[in-house]
Amino acid sequence: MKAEEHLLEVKGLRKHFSDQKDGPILKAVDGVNFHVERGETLGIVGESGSGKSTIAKMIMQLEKPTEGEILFHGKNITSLTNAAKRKLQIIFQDPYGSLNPRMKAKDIVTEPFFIHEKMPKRERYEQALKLLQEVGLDKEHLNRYPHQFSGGQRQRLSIARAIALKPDLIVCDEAVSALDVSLQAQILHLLSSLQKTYGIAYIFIAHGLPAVRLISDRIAIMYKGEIVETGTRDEIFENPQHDYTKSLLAAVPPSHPRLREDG
Amino acid sequence: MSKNSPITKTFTKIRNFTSPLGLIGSITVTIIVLLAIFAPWIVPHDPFAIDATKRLIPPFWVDGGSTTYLLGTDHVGRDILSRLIYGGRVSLLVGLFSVIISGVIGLLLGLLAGYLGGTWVDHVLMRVVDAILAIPTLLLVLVAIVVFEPGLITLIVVIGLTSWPQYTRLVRGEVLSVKQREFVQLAYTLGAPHTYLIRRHILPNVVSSFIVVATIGIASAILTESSLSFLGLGVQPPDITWGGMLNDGRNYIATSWWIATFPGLAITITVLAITFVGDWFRDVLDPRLKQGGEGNE
Amino acid sequence: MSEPLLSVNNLVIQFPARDKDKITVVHDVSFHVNQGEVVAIVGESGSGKSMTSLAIMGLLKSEGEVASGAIHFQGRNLLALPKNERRKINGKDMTMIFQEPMSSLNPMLRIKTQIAEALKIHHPDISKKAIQEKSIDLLRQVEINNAEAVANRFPHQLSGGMRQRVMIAIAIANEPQLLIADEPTTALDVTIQKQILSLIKNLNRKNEMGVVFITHDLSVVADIADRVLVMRQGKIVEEATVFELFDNPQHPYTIRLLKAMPTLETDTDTIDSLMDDPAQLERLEDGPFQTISDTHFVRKKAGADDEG
Amino acid sequence: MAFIKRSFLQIVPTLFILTLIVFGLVYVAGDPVVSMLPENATQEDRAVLEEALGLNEPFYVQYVNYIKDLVTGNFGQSLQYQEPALDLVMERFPATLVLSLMALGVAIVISIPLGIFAALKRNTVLDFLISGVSIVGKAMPNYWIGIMLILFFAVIIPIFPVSGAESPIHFVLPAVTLGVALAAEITRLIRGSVLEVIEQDFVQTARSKGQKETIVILRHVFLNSLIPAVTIIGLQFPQLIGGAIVVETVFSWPGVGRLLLSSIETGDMAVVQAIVFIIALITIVANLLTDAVYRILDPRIKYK
Repeated sequence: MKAEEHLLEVKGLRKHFSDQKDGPILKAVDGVNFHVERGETLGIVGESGSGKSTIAKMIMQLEKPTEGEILFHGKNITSLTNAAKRKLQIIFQDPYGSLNPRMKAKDIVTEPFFIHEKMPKRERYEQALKLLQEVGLDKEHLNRYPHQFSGGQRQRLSIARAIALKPDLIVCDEAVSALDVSLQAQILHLLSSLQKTYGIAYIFIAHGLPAVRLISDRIAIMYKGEIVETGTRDEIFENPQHDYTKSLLAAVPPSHPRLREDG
Repeated sequence: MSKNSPITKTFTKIRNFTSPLGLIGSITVTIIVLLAIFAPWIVPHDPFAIDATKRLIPPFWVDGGSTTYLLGTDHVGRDILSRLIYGGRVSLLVGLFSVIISGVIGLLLGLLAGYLGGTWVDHVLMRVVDAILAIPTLLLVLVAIVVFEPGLITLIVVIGLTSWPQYTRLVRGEVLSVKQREFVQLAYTLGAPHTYLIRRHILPNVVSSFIVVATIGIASAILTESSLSFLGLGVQPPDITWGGMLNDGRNYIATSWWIATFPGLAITITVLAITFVGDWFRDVLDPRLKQGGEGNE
Repeated sequence: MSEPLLSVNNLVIQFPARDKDKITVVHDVSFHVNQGEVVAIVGESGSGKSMTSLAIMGLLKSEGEVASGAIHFQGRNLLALPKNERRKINGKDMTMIFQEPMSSLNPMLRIKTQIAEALKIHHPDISKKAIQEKSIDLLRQVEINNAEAVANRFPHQLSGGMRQRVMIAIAIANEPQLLIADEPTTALDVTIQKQILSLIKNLNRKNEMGVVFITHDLSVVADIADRVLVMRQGKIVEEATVFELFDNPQHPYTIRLLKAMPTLETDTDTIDSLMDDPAQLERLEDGPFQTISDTHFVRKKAGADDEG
Repeated sequence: MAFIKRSFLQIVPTLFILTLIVFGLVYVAGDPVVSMLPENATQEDRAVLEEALGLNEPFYVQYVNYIKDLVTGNFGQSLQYQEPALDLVMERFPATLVLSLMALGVAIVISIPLGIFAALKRNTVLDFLISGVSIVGKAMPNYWIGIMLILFFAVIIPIFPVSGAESPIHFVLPAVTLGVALAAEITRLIRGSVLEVIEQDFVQTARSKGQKETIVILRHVFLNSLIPAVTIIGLQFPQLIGGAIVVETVFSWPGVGRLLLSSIETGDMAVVQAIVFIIALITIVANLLTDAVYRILDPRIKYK
């Protein structure tokens, strides 16, 4: 198989932190391999401290790996041109922190365009409107500031910005975890319909199995910096192999009181 | 009037942006500034005119006072009210211009240190800041006065050049925290150039707390100036300063309390008013208080 | 039937607003909790569920106030009790644990000091030795193995799950009749959540302790509750036993919450059907309570414009 | 141990920069020689003296010599008094330090209860009164406060002496004068931090245990809100000493303030340098102490 066949490929990725020079080393990510294909969703599940968010940061080049490489379209991400970088986007957990409180919605969603080149006002307006409508927002929202949106709307805004450049891959780092359940469902739906329309691939990082199950084609289970199990959705849920996967599944609360462990 | 008429809207806007203290503060500051600008045309008497026959006249409401000299006269017979109006000029000039100097230096170095947080540039700058902050501002200014002749320009430059570290420290801290925010990281992942990140994301989120502190910095500079003038090391006579007037009056405190009392009040009121304006800026500049609150799903 | 342990009648909680009108955050809420029963209050953020629980504990922050209604606990009207009488109930007969185990312990005091405080308040004459023994015993009850070591630590030296165990140990120090748990597992990882839930269930059974369990997560409700109250915008919209609620939900909001509940059984192809028009829900009008069964009530739109 | 090492690593560069600043100012200030020689001195006399003092050396050599002297405690000779500068300063410095510490004490004693009280009675008349007074307290120039206190408590109602430092009663007016601004600052700070702490979950936990409100406030709220206050006291200490210089002149306090002023007027740079250096040193020590107190108070740091 040629390297280009994977949209994103992660090889032997490690990230070790240490507070002081001779201090203890924290192995946040310790030898991780995975790949993502075009148009698919890879779920990464792990509890707090498992290293899943560190992986997201390394993919986005917000952290430097201690070891290993990340290939996007077959090229090492450190060698990507700005144009190629645009095809890689991220959505964060906290929609409030990821929106500049002093920018209006229209400027936020079109920011990816005008960072590098000037854009006529009129065109920017049209682009902004199109993007907002695509995520279920409207004209009236164009001139609002982030604090004037509700939590779910803010996450829609983040999504609008992420899809502005028609990316090939979006890393969703706990993108729905901070939302109420009914909003989670809506955002998941939005993500999956955008995937159908544009063929975007997702890396969907979450700590909860149920949400990951709804949207992922394949799932990787992380534990203490390592991927302990990878498989298709059905493999993971129907036939988990690793003990940790099993215990995660067992810890998910029942969907009906009839299914309580203690009856 | 309809709820959406432009007048109602404007009115509501003003009301939302105005705290009572902010309003009092800005009106007071405006009055003080106007008095200072138009001092030569307003003053009831020549503030420099010495008249031995009119020494130590008390304010008009005290026995022996007269409405000719509303706030009385000093030990050489000069009209206190007129001198107060003139004294505001020095205080405001020093306050404003020294903060422009220290603010610009502080803001730029703060941006630099914060943006390059953790690098040697940051470390060196912060050690310099620590060292300067370890010396009382007043002492630093005093020493610098020895080097340069006391006077208005010296005062402005010296206060300006010694009080920037507080802004650097503040701005650096804010930049460090804004830099961690995800929207900056996002722009960074898009390959945004440094100038863009600073201009578009960092500066707008730092500038409001900077303006608040710089405004209050004007008040501190006025206090420093008045202390120096009080010690006789500020702007020199015959130029009039509130601190200098206070110094004149302290020896007469037992007999003619008004000489030292009114300049002190003038300083206090000016500093208070500027502080109120600064606090008011804090609210006005917060984007979360702009145009309504939370949206609905 | 004997008197319920806790009964809340027509509770209204208000907050002052910038304009002169007060904001009502809890409207006319009534429910009861029997001895040894787990009652879950479910709702999304802003539904008033936490306010209700704080009102029961008498812990509403300065501005919020109970505008009307009554709260009876063990036959006494809590709202009518003088302050120091009211205080004697807290920590002894009824206690509370909170969502953020990070912030619900005093960062400056050792664990043992914080447990001892709970004991000493209600038993001023207790000996040092008794406190020590009892503290260790409590930590063991919440399944902390190295109890002696943990007792000597500061909160920041413990993991989130451990801190929540310590909170529970403090809560049960005086064997209370009622435990109010405000989203106690929301901040925890699922594997830890499971342990904490089973710990609360065990204590409930062993000590016949009534539990008010506040959560936004219906699957947690399915795991722990006997009865359920669904709250929305400060009102109870549906009340039922946990089986009735899951088998026969009546209120559109409940149905929607159940549908949106992420579970391991949801058909993954139904993700599209989860997307209903949010505006539709806004239009829902809550009517007066209708009785579905002896234990199942629902507010449903009956006439046109009942509620304000 | 790590703490001491880290502090040391911070102090050394700070001290280095400090010496650069102080020496730089003196260097720019120019020629002490002029004031040391008789008026009829010749060019040769001048050169001889410059040679003797090392003033014809380049900047960095002079600086190195200066540092060497500093390390041995030699701040040079006072021109005015013909005595070692350090001795002159050390003779008067204790009085300044005592005044500053007294003011600090006054500030703490006044502000902590007021700050807590204002926070607990938030948005009541009492709160507005306390907050108002503290804002005004910060706006008043301290020497004016001193003069006004003299007016009220020494002239109108003569109960306190106006100058000198002979007995405890002499301390009252100067210490209050100097302490007002700091008290105002700490009051505002304590009020703010109590308001913040009081909203935290662990305070609710204490109440849910059935703890008495007064104990909740003292044990849980107050202790936790003290931490930011400690930091600000450390940061404000240099300003306090700076203020002392002015206040000393108002009350004829026998501290370092008047020595400084007369040295500035006569251009007695050795004394000025010694004063600046000692005050900066005291500030650094104060900051270290603050850091240590902070560590003792907050177990989160101690056990890291």
